[in-house]
Amino acid sequence: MVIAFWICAALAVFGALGMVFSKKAVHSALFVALTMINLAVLYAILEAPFLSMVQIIVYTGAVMMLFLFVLMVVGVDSSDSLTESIKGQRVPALLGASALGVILIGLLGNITMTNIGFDQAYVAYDGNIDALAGLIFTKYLFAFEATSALLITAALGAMVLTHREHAEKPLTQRDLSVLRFKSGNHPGSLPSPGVYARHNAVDIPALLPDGTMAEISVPKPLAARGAIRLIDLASKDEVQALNRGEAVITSQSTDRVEE
Amino acid sequence: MSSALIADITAPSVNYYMLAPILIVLGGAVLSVLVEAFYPRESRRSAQIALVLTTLVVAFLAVLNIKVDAILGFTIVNSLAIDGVSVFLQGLIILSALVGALLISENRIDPLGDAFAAQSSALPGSEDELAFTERGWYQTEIWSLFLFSVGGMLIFPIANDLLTLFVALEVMSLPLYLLVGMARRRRLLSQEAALKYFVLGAFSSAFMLYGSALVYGFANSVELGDIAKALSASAANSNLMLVGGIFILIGLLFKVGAAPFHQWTPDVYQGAPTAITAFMSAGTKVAAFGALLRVFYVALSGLAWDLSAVLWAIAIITMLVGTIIGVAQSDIKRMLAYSSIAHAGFLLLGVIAQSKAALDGSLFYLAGYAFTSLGAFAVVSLVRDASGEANHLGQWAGLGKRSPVIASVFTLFLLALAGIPLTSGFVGKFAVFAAAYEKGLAPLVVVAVIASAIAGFFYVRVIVLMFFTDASGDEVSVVVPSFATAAAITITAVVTIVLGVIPQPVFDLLSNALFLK
Amino acid sequence: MELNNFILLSAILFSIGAVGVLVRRNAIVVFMSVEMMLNAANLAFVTFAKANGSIDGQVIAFFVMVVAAAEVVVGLSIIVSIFRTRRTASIDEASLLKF
Amino acid sequence: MTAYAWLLVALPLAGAAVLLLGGKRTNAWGHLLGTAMSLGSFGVGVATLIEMLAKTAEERETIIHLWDWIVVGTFHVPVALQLDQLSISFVLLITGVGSLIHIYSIGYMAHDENRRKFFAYLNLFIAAMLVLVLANNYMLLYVGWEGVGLASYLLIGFWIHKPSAATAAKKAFVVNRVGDVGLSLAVMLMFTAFGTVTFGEVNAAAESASTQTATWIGLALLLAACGKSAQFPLQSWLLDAMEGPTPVSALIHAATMVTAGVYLIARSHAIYDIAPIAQTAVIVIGGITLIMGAIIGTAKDDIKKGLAGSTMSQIGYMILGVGLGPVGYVFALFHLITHGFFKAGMFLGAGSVMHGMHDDVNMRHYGNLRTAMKITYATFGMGFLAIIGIPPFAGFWSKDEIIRAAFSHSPLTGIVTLIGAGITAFYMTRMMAMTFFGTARWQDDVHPHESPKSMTIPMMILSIGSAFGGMLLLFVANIESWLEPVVGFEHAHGGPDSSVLIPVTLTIVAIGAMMGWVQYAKREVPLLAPTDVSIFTKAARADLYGDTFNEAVFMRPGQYLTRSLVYVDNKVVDGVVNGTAGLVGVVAAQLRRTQTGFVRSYALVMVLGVVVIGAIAAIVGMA
Amino acid sequence: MNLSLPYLSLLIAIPTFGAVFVGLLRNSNEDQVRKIGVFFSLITAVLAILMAVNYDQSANNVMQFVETYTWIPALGTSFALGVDGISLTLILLAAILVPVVLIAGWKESEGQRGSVRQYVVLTLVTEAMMVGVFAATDVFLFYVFFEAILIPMYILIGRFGGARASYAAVKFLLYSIVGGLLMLVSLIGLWVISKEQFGAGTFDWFALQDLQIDGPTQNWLFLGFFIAFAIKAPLFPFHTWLPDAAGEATPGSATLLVGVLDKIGTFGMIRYLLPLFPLAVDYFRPVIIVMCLVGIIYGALLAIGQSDIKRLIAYTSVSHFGFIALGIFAYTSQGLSGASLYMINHGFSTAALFLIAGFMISRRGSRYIEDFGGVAKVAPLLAGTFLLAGLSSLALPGMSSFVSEFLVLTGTFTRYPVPAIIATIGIVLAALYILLMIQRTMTGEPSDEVRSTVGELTTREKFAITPVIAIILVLGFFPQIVLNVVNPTIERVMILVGATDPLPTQGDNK
Repeated sequence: MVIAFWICAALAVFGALGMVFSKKAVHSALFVALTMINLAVLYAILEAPFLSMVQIIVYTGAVMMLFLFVLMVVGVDSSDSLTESIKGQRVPALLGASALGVILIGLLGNITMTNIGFDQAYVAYDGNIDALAGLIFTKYLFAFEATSALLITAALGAMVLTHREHAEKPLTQRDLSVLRFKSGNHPGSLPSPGVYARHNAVDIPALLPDGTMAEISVPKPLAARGAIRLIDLASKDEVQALNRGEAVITSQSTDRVEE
Repeated sequence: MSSALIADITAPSVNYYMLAPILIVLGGAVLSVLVEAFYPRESRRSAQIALVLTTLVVAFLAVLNIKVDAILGFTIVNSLAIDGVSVFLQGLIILSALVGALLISENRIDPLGDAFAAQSSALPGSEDELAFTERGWYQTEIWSLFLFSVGGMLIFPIANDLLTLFVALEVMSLPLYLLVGMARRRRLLSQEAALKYFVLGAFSSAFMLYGSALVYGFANSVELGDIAKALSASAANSNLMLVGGIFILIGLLFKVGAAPFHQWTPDVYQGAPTAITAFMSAGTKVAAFGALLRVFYVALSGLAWDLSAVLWAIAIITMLVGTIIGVAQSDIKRMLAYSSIAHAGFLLLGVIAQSKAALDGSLFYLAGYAFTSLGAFAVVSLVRDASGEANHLGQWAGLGKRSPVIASVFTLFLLALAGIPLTSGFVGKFAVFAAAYEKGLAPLVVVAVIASAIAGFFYVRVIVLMFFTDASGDEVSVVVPSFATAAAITITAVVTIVLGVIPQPVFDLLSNALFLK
Repeated sequence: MELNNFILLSAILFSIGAVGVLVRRNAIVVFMSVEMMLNAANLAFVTFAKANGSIDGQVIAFFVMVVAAAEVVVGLSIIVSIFRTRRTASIDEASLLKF
Repeated sequence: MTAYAWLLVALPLAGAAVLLLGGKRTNAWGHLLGTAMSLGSFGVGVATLIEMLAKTAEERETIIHLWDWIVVGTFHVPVALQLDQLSISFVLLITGVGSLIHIYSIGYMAHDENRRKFFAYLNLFIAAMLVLVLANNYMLLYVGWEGVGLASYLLIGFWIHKPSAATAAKKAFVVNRVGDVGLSLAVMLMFTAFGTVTFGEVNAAAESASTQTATWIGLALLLAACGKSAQFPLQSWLLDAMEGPTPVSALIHAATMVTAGVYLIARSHAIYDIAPIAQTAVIVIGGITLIMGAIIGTAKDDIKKGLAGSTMSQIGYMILGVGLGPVGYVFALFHLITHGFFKAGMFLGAGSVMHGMHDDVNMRHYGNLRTAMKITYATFGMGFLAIIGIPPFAGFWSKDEIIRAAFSHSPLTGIVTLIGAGITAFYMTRMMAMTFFGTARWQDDVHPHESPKSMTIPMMILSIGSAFGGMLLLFVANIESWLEPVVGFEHAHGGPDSSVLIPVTLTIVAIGAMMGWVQYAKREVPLLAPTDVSIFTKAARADLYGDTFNEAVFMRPGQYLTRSLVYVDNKVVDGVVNGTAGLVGVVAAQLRRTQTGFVRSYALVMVLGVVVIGAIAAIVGMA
Repeated sequence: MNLSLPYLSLLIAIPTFGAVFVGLLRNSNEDQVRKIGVFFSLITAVLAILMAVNYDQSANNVMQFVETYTWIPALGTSFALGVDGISLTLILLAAILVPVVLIAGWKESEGQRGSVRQYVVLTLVTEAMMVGVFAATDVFLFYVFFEAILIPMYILIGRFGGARASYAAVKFLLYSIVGGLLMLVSLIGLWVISKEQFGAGTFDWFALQDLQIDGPTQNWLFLGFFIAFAIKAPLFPFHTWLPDAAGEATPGSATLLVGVLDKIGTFGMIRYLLPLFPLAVDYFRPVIIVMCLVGIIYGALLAIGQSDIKRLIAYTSVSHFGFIALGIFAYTSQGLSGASLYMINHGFSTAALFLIAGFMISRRGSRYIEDFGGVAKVAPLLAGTFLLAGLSSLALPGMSSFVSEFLVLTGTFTRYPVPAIIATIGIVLAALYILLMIQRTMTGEPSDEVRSTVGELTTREKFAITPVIAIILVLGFFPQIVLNVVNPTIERVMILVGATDPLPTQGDNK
């Protein structure tokens, strides 16, 4: 047991330190989980099996999952710089916290502690869980009831802050397609530009099967800038030939900017 | 697990009369959640308001019932103590909550709606938010949260064990953290305030919890009475008890806004929607001081000597920090926040003094301060420009000319805060200082007086701005509020004067306000 | 087995948690640190329960876990809502309110 | 009539009140009312005197208790009038000379638009002066004392638009106030020592008083007398006071008010009789002023200032006289009365001259006026003879007695009075010569003419007083035995015999007069005062540097002090207050920076707070 | 006429009612408002005079017209009123000055930040509180009025004053608040001691006199009260608020402030410091007397150095308050009676000075001495009354202030000759500051501006100022009217503090 304590204690402290010193929040979360699990073991050592399990379920299972979940929202990969940005924070912080630790350890280190154990406490009950239940539903009944208020608040709070309600009912797939077609222009995809270019270029409109140019195929920004390169209309025959597969593109065709 | 054994767990006797105020409020909160879920959106807001006001009124009647029938004692295996102090504080909290509810229900002064974001989850400035606003939606969940918080406040000062105390603290605080972050305007600030309040609140409650653990280790119980017994039984001062006691105090001092645990106060008071600030400044202060008084008087009186140096230091620092930094403020809400810190310092005198007179004084002080503070913030919410509240002091210049009534009422509140006679603030201050002096705290009283003088400076400055300075060019106006805010301001102003002129009825009420030990 | 060691461990964890709150900028990590402090308190409760031979400590620890869970929910939703607005989880960014 | 003695004061007071409150409505007859009131008062005085004469010397003192003025604890001050030989003498002098000057003023002020106000002030003065001499206690005397000061202030500054007049008025009042401090200190001392402030009780108690107390009281009273009677070192206001209309100079600054100091000391004779140091101080002050005034008189070209210097000097005689004790009281008072006649007469004469010379006061512009103003010349001449002490004119009798008494005290005082007599003869002859003899040095546009009857008749009456007053008082009224019950009287012993003294005195006077005549009647008097003169002349022209001294020692340091105190009050006393506020502001601005806006730093503060608290608790716990 | 009315309550209630009435008036023009205000203040004045007539000078009871109503038993305080000779005269002073001020300052509330209505309301409220502060026989009640009166006065200064009015008002308020708070500490101390000694805390003035307080405690408690009173009075070096406040306030408000309100300080010294802390008074007396002396001379010198008429008058008051306090702490019946009388006289003479200065200032539109000159020529009556007021201020015999000043000096001299001698310097300086001001403003040739702006007193102004001047003159010759009322009270104070007048030394060596 002693060995188990030392191992768990070491791991717990390691986890805690890891939490503080990891660059990535995700790592911190995992370190916390490590500490939690070790604490669960320690609870078991301290003859608190129920708590041990609850610790794993609630903390490691639920709470830490929640943390991870939020971390995913925030961005798992984001890593913090560990350099301090507030002037005069880090050194006093470390000093202060160390002093806190020193004071705590100094004052608590030499307290005399008995080790009575739970035999007496369990006399009226059938073990740990019953004993807990006995207290929860009698002595701490009010606190128990009050925690329900806490849980409702939590649920409400989460909803209020993060649940996105919409001002209108969201549109279904069907509504969307109806809308699309109702507008009447190009329900489908637009032709790609540069189809008949001599060299592949987005600024040259596609030609429709009848040889006319489909200026709509050129991206709007280019059109707006007037950067469309129109195809030489004189080569219409050539196009048709091409269509028929009778001609190849020769080099004498010249690029022309729209007149 | 045998069924026989479960039957062995005898259900604790519950005196429902004693619990009635709490149960009514929490029940109302649950009802409010149900309303939220099932009531049509259009009439939800009015339903919520009606529900909340009804709940609070009924709860107040329940408190009166306790008072009138003198149903006093511990209940649910000593986890709650219903005594004279409890009744007074609960009544006070419910009344503050009523006034607070009136303020929260205000939706006339802002053309866009009430003080809360139409949908807190919508991004500030997003199309969603605009859509919500245009539709005139309200975030009606605030009412449930509000009632939960009131419930927590009702439990907090009557909790007779550290666990209940801790839970009550959280029940009270969690909804507030949320409410603070839900302002309609200046949402970045509001959210920031929520985050700060939350992080620091959690931090402080960790201290308090750890302290509870240590005290539990010492006394083998978390009941306040047991702790006191253990303290008197143990010959030597135990480090456990000392550290534990200090840590618990820290948690409570944080809530009351005592230095050096005060720094959340100005930021949160400024960032929160003003109606919530008003409610917090009154309700939280009352509840937290109630708890502080109870813990200190009932459980830790044996430590009083060991803690006296600490508490003296804290009281002095709190008074000076509150008043001195208050001098440099240019935002009216921050200024009032610092004023609240200073008042916490004054009230600490009542805590330290540990006597019946000090208790009476502190409770009276709380009553006076609660209403004055509510009223002051209510007035703050009325002074607006195009972008919302005009909180910068410069914008208050010349207010006396534009709206003499409101400026006069605000002056009344400021004078009460400054402790000028014929206002509640003076009687409270007098009672507390007298009690403290009586217990040999004359030096603290002198510091308090110096602090009051410094504080007078910044209260007076506002009066000067309002009445003696010509308005700047800003388009600041005092909005004509709805009945609710008007009623709230009227009530608080009247109470402020009445408590100042004829305080005796309240002292009569307090005559049997004692802690059950 | 020295129960004192458990208390020391809890003190150390509590202090490390405090360090975390003070030095980390990521709000979520800060919050984890607070949880660490709560856990340290829990450990103390459980230890004292054993030392004193009363089960109350365990019950309280249980309550603390529930409360902590609720707190986490609220805290994280606040953090998320801020993140949505500001696209950052750095707690230092929330410093408009000052002086 | 004694029972109606309050009318003495009430009549002129009523006159003043009617004239002041009545405003312009009383313009037409105001001067007449004023004169009538003064005359009425004189009439009451005469009636009272007649009544008094019917009584025996012991019964002549009557106290008329009017009402209780101040009663606090043992401090009991009535408003009561004391009628006795001394006060009635003053009453008659005041109302008599006063009435003459009222009459004179009707003509003198005929063209002044504020003549009514002038008469109101004159009435006020008469009333105050009568309160002064009739009071039966020092407190009530104080009322008259400052009352005449007020009247003097108002009358000196009567031509209020003249800045010099306003300044002179203020100066007179303030310097008098310095003297008044002496009076108030004396009253306080008396009350502290004797528990009373009435003349009778004080004088009675003084017999058993310690020398020290009496000395202090005597010195304090002397200070008061110095202020009111323009004695060194508070003499400087009198010369400036000549800014007032000439009747004022005659009445207040020659005949009556300035002699109040003499009256005060005489009244307090019981104190001085047991306080030799105080007496000596009185003699020294009187002697110094006697010489000083005379010297100043020798150098003045302004006829009024010359007369003012002379007044100082003559009062110096009186003060010296009362300082001599019982041998001097009566003669000082005697001289006071004769001086009242001849000096008032000369002032009125000066006024008459000025009247004829377009208000020019510079004697260098006069000369040979005896041809143009015969009556004035004659009356002034009478006064001249009286003041230099030519027998049998009034001044001779009174001055001679003082000189004799002075010699009986010590040769030094005697010699001082003799020198004074010589200088007096010099400067008066100079004045006489420059004004009425020699060549006419008038400006072209000036046509000297005699004054109207209303002015000349009072002058004539006064000149009669100057001529025969001395003999009348000494031989007919027997002033020695008349005043003896009040102030006591002793014949002078020791010193040279009068058969020696009178010739010596007259010789010295003759030398002085000769020198004056030679220099100013026989030689040409330059129109502009020569500048290449001896330092003595310069000093005399500068009033022996009295003002220079005051300016250097009091005024400039005072102004500097005042200015620096204003600075100190604004910057230091107020600065401490504002500085405290500022300090709070600065501290606040600094402390405010601790609210960094960073949650973590708040948490840090909390942790540090916990640490400190823990440390304190640990230390306290261990202790 | 012997009506047994609750005079004191009525004296508080009538102005209060008047204030409410005026405040609630609608649709009335400014003149009506003022007339109603004057009406109420006149009723108050008449009632106060009636009370004074009914006051029994020979009675042995300490307080008359006593009224006691339960107020806050928890704090041992009740709404207890009563007057002794001193408070009676001060209430009379207040009641007479308020209508005078309202009439004299008819126009001065116009064109200000605040409205005429506010001015009248605040003045009446101030009056009610002044009565309260003088009539309270419960220390707590006294304190309440003492502090509460700041508010209307503060607004009167700040909203109706000159360019720097708000600075002055704030300074006044902060000074007073600081003093008040220090006094609060002492008040609490007294209460606590009474609780220890009587079992229940009380603020009853009579009961508190029976307390046995040891020396050091007395000293501390004394300081709290004394500083508050010294600020109010104001004594050097707590005076710097006064020139600002009185300089910036309207002449009417300045009159009330300096003439009546500041008397609370000196009144408090007699009423509270002497009976309650006799040991401390003994202990601190040397220091206080030095403070008074410095104040007398310092105030006078500063008055000489002023260029602003109203500030000058304010500084003269610093000097006068030095005299008053000197008289109080001399501990002789002459000193105390003189000080009490001084309070009344100073009230009237300062009123005259401020009001007439106000007439001048409002005509010329300037407070600076240099802007005047030659006023006597264009407005002789104005000049004459101003001179009269000035003479009253410099304590010319025949004026009321002479009697009081001399009593103070004599009373001081019998116990403390040297301080009294030093104080007499103040007499000389008084002549200087008043006459310098008169010379600079009244004499000489008037400038064109003066000629065109400064006119003679109007009928209303004459009407307002006449009673004040009449009182000054009448009390100069018949001070016994007041002294008869004050003396029994002073005798009682002397007995309370165990002081006796020094006996005449009969010329023994001193």
